[in-house]
Amino acid sequence: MVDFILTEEQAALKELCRDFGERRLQPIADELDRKAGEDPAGQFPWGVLKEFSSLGLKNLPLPEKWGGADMGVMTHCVLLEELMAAEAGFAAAVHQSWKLAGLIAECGTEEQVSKYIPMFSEDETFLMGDGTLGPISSAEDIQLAAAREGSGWVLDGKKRFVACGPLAKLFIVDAKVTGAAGGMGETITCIVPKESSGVRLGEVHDKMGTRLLLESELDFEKCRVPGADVLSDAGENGSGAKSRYFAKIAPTLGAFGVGIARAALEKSIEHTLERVQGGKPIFEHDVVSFRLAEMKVDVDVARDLVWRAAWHSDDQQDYDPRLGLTSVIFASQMAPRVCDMAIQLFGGYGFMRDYPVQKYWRDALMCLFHGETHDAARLKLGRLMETDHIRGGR
Amino acid sequence: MVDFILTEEQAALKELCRDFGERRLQPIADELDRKAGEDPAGQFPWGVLKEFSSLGLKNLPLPEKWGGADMGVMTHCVLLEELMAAEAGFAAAVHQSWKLAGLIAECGTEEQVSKYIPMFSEDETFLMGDGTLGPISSAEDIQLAAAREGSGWVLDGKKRFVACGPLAKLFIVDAKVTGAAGGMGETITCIVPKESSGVRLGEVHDKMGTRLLLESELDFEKCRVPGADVLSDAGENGSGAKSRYFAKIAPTLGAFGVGIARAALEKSIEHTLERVQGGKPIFEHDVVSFRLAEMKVDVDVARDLVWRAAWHSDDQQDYDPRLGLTSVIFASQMAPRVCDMAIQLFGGYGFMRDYPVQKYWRDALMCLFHGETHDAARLKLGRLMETDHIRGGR
Amino acid sequence: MVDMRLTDEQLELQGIVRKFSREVLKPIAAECDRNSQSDPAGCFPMDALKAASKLGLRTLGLPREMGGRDLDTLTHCILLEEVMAVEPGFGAMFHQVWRLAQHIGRVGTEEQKKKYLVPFAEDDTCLISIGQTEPASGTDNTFPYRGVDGGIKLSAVKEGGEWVLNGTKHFVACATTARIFIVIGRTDPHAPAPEGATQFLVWKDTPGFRIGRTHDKVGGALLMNAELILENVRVPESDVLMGVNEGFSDKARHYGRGAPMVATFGLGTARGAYEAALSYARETIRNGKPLIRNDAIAMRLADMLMLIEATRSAIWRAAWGSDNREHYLQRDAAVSSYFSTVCARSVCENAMQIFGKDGYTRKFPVEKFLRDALMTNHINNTVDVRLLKIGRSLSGELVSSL
Amino acid sequence: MVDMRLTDEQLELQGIVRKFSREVLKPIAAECDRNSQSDPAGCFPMDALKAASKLGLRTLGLPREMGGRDLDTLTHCILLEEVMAVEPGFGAMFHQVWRLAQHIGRVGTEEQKKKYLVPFAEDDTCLISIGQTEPASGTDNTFPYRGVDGGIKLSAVKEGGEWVLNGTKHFVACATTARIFIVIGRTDPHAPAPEGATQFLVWKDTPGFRIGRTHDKVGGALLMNAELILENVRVPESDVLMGVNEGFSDKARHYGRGAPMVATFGLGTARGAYEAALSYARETIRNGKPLIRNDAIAMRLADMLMLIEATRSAIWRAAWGSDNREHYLQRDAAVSSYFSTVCARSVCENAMQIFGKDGYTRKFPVEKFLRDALMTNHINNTVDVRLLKIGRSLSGELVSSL
Repeated sequence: MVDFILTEEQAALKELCRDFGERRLQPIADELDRKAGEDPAGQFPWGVLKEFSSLGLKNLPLPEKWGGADMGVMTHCVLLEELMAAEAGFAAAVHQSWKLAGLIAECGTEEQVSKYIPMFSEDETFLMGDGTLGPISSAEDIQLAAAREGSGWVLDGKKRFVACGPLAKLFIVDAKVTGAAGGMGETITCIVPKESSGVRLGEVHDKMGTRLLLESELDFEKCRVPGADVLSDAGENGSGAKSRYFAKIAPTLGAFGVGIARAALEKSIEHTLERVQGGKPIFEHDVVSFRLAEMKVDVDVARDLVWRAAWHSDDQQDYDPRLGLTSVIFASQMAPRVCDMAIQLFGGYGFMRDYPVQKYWRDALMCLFHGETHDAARLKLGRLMETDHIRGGR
Repeated sequence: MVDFILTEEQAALKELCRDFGERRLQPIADELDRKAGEDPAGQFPWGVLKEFSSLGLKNLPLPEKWGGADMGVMTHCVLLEELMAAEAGFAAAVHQSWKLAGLIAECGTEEQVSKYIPMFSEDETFLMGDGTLGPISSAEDIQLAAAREGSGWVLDGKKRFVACGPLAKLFIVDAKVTGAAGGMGETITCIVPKESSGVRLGEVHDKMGTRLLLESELDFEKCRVPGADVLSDAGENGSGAKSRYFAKIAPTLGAFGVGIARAALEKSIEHTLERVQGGKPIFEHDVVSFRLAEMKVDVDVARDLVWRAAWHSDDQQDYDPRLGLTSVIFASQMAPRVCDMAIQLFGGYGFMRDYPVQKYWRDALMCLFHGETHDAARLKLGRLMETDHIRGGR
Repeated sequence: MVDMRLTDEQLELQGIVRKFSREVLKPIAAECDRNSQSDPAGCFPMDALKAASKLGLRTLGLPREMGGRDLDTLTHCILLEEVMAVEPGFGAMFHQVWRLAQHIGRVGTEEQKKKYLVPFAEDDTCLISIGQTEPASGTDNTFPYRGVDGGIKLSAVKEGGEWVLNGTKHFVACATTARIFIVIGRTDPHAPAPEGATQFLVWKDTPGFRIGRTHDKVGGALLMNAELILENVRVPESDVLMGVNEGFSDKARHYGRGAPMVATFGLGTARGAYEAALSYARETIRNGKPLIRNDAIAMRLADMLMLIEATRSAIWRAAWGSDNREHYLQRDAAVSSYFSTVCARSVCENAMQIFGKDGYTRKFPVEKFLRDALMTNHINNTVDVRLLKIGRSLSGELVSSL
Repeated sequence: MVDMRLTDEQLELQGIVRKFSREVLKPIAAECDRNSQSDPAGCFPMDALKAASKLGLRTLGLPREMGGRDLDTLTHCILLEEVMAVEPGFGAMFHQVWRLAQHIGRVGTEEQKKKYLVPFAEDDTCLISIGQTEPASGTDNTFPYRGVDGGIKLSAVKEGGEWVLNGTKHFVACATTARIFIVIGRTDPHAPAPEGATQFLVWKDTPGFRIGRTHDKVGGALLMNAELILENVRVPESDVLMGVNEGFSDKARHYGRGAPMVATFGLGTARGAYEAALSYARETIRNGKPLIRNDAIAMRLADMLMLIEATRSAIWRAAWGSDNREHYLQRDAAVSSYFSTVCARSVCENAMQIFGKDGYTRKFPVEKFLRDALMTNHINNTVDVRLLKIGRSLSGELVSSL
């Protein structure tokens, strides 16, 4: 029976994240953003991450025996929205670890789980670096080659835009198997500890926004990966456990945009209620109501779609991977649009770094690059429509 | 020196067309649209066409010695806007003949000109049927085959959406030369009198709008075309006189949308000044001002662009075919958008056939099909950008 | 706990309605639309209505004890979507009759139910209509204008134990085909309309009551909108629905909570166009490959599906709120109905583009969906009024509603 | 007769400005932007300004007899586009100094010209600035609010033969770098601001006159907006520009006819992003073919060019109107400036998409163009105010203006 009420546990976690965001992230967001603007490889708020971990939040996606709560996609989306509304870069960094820890826990071998999950769960500052294709990009993008060597592999080449590259203690990367036939060659997913020989941190990308999500290049030169550190998806591109896992968690990418845009909307309401022009708060001018309404529609519809997609991801019974992609695409278009309107409602103030809306906008533009481009996501969804028919009224 | 003033002759012709539209077209537009809705092959207002011709308007694109005024692209756009604002279907029918008579006059051999132009110029009800690719569509669409036979050709196959098919006395059609290599095979353009043996009128298309522009299929079965009736573009696809002519007159397609949208805007201003809700004319509500302003911006910008493109078409000196395409694409997107807003401003009335805005909207949607699809036009423009660089500040 | 699973009853009814729509409505949709052009008043497919009645579909809105299902908002939306995806005008008719039967069932007296709903249930062709809009008052009623000069003008004057109604309505849905009418009249001309209007139950054959011209609309032909002309129509006091001057009262408001249903107009219409375009893109071979393998076409389809799923999500949440009063927000309802209009317009136009020039002809179904989609512009509220309502509601809210 | 041909002088100047922009500004644009992050007040490239002065570019707005070109609006727009397409912040600076030099040249007394414009012409680094916006009054000045409680608050009180100015301005363009200022003060606090404000000429080194904080902006860094703080600044009567209370008068209005110039901010910025994306799409090989051969990329580029050409057309017409008083419509100017904001936002975002993830980094120029494009949101009017002005102007018009 259709219902939109969070469980008590979800509601409590949501409050916890909101409170954490307001108390620990919002106050430092502007300053850290500026610093990172001067030095992209600069500070990450490790103390904040420690507190985040000590509240039990870092380990949520893990099974209970590892200190987690078996967090599903729905809860992931709800909590991520709260964190995104506070500081999108930090939230994105946490998201990577949630995603990748979940990946190992769900798709890893027993050996992988028992080796890597405790490393992650017991270390309050353990972040994971994401060099996978994620839910959207296509295998064409990979510039990292994997060659067989005995029972293991040798990695050579480069990854770009490795999320948390400069911060992580463990990387998970996709590589293209050399010698495989065709452009859509086989790919493998490798777990690579930071200290592995042959892995070197490359250029840290100097980004327009979400600067606390440090991203970098990662250079591989004869980096040996034992067969035991390859995730099980190998050889079953698009059908393996990893691919299913990534398809399943796609709605969490939708939560990126929902959180950022919501924050921009909230600040806009506050501002328009305070700012007086024409003898009354500008909120009371119809044209301002109009803009706020457009923003509110965008944010609410996106959240509704993310929730519905997330529920289906958790349910799996009636699962349609296209629903998850629609939520990413919609929320990713929506967030820059809403933040742009916020900037306009702030007038000249919207342009000033002293006010947060320009940061929301810069952060929101990241959403257009969950894949290589936003068109890549649209095309991926379009491809899925060639054979499968929508089930009406689902 | 940049100037935006029409010549006295242009202004006088514009007035003439506006007056003609208001007096002769607007009063019958609704009734003929309804009749054509019941019988798509039904009446065309031949009497109105006669009057149009008797005012000297039909022959405008011809050289003076044939009773014309050597009308350029700029004037064509200005007059077409006026006619479109009155009745888009009739205007489109006239446009076809303007375009095709101009084509023969400009690109035809002396023999072709002296044979066909007098037929056209001396007959007040002579319309031409358009089975060419026009400025936008690509050769892939052609389903009509031309096979060599002696010095002439034999046409076999079908044309669809031949503008004025059921009304015309002369057709101009593009055909694909059989046996030519590759998908972009050579095409030829043939002049085919209606009574030619082997030409048969097929189904008349039952269209959503612009119903007075009767369009139909044309079936060809062993239709012989003497070599003398082939226009000179043959063998030089994309570079010949015909292709240049079509590129040049592209802005006239932009005038379609400008005229229709302007009419919708004018009716919307009238309506919102009259309709009272909330104790005052709805025009005075800011949200209505907002919508009207969006419409006005759209219409004005489109006209400015069409004019600028048209001027360059006539000037040729600094000519860039991409400018003409931008004007078509912009105006074609603009017109349905503006008409849709007009429908919304009319509230429930917008939905009623008694009010003209729904007709403007139906007519405006035609603009999305100047090519096979609107995307085809965008792609055609995109292709032109591969090699040529925009000249700044033009 | 968040849940998106439909109940067994919802799935059962959805199946019935979908089957009916595809088997009965789909084959006649184009012809009815064509007939409406020459004969707006005579195009309604009475046989299809009878077939619907046999399946129990016409009376779904009745209380369960009268043989209906007392549809909640969500179920209403789910079923309506199925009809809308095939024949939006007919779907809009269902919407009217479902909610009006339910409205009378909920607020009517036992006597009223006996007098109106029992015959309604028994007559396979009986429909219900409500007359609100008048030539001079549209938005004034829905975005209530407080001046006494605005709003409903149809006069209702008490004479003895009866009310005498005089005036004209227009744009009245199902007026051409209905036998039972709810007419809203101005019972207190000195109060603003929201406080001075009353709902009256009237049988079509009441003396002085007359159906005027059926409107010739550009889409949604089977909704059969017409004028109502009332000349000294005498209505007994016992046919006042709810109380006098309560025509727009809180009591009537559950009726106003139907915005998610109205939003379903756009959702279903968009889905119909989308499904047609998807089939066409899969089946049409162009340059040796299916149209859908063309990137631009695939991306258009992706955008269409995105809007459809987004709209459905918003409608479901709003409908759930409408069914669970403690979570009800008028704004959510307005969000869904505003957004569904955007969705319908965009999806139908995209669908038309996929068909190419053929899409502009009536040989293919998309141009009809696009015309039908115009219904979403002005049902209950105009699009801009929906936006304004949302905007004005935001002052109290500095945190998200969910 | 309609004509789109530029004059020889326009083409000559366009060539000089284009060359300057590409050779002097392009190499330093990214670095200046980066410097502005740590030092908003210190990032201005004085050497580039000096180079511009040598070419006569800084003083183009001066009357011809003072060595300038007395730029008309169209020429201003054509030249400005060239700078904007390379470094929008620096372009905006040119815009300020061109039109302010021209403003003083047109309405100033001979004494004022001698006192301000002669030193201006002679000093290669001298810029002019105007202070209008105050923390509490933005739109109230430009969409004039008639209440006496709104609009400019900076007080100007007559004491003897001098005016004493007290108050604060913010967001003042070129304030950090300028030496000559026009300050608008409220000379009649009992009249609405449009009728009670006056323009004063002030040298930067006047006692009591102080530049406050340079604003740390997200884009357009080289425009160098800052606060002005005036504490008992004494201005002689002879430095009142135009008359007392004529700060927003008709006489000042030619100054307000600069909307097409402001529209050029968006046009030029969009063109810069477009040219960068076009080169990238032609030169980048992906999957064995240039990116531009990808349909989706080609269509994005087409959409970008379309908006740019449309905006340029609208600006040229509005500028022509601005230069030919009998054809001047304030609305045309508003149309061009509204539309150019739409254009800039859309084109720059599309450009960023063409670059893919790289576009989100500062290694490539598009994210800067996107940030710079935000300048177009609120120069002179906010976007929505431009729309409202257009809408309200339409009541008299039942036929098109052309």
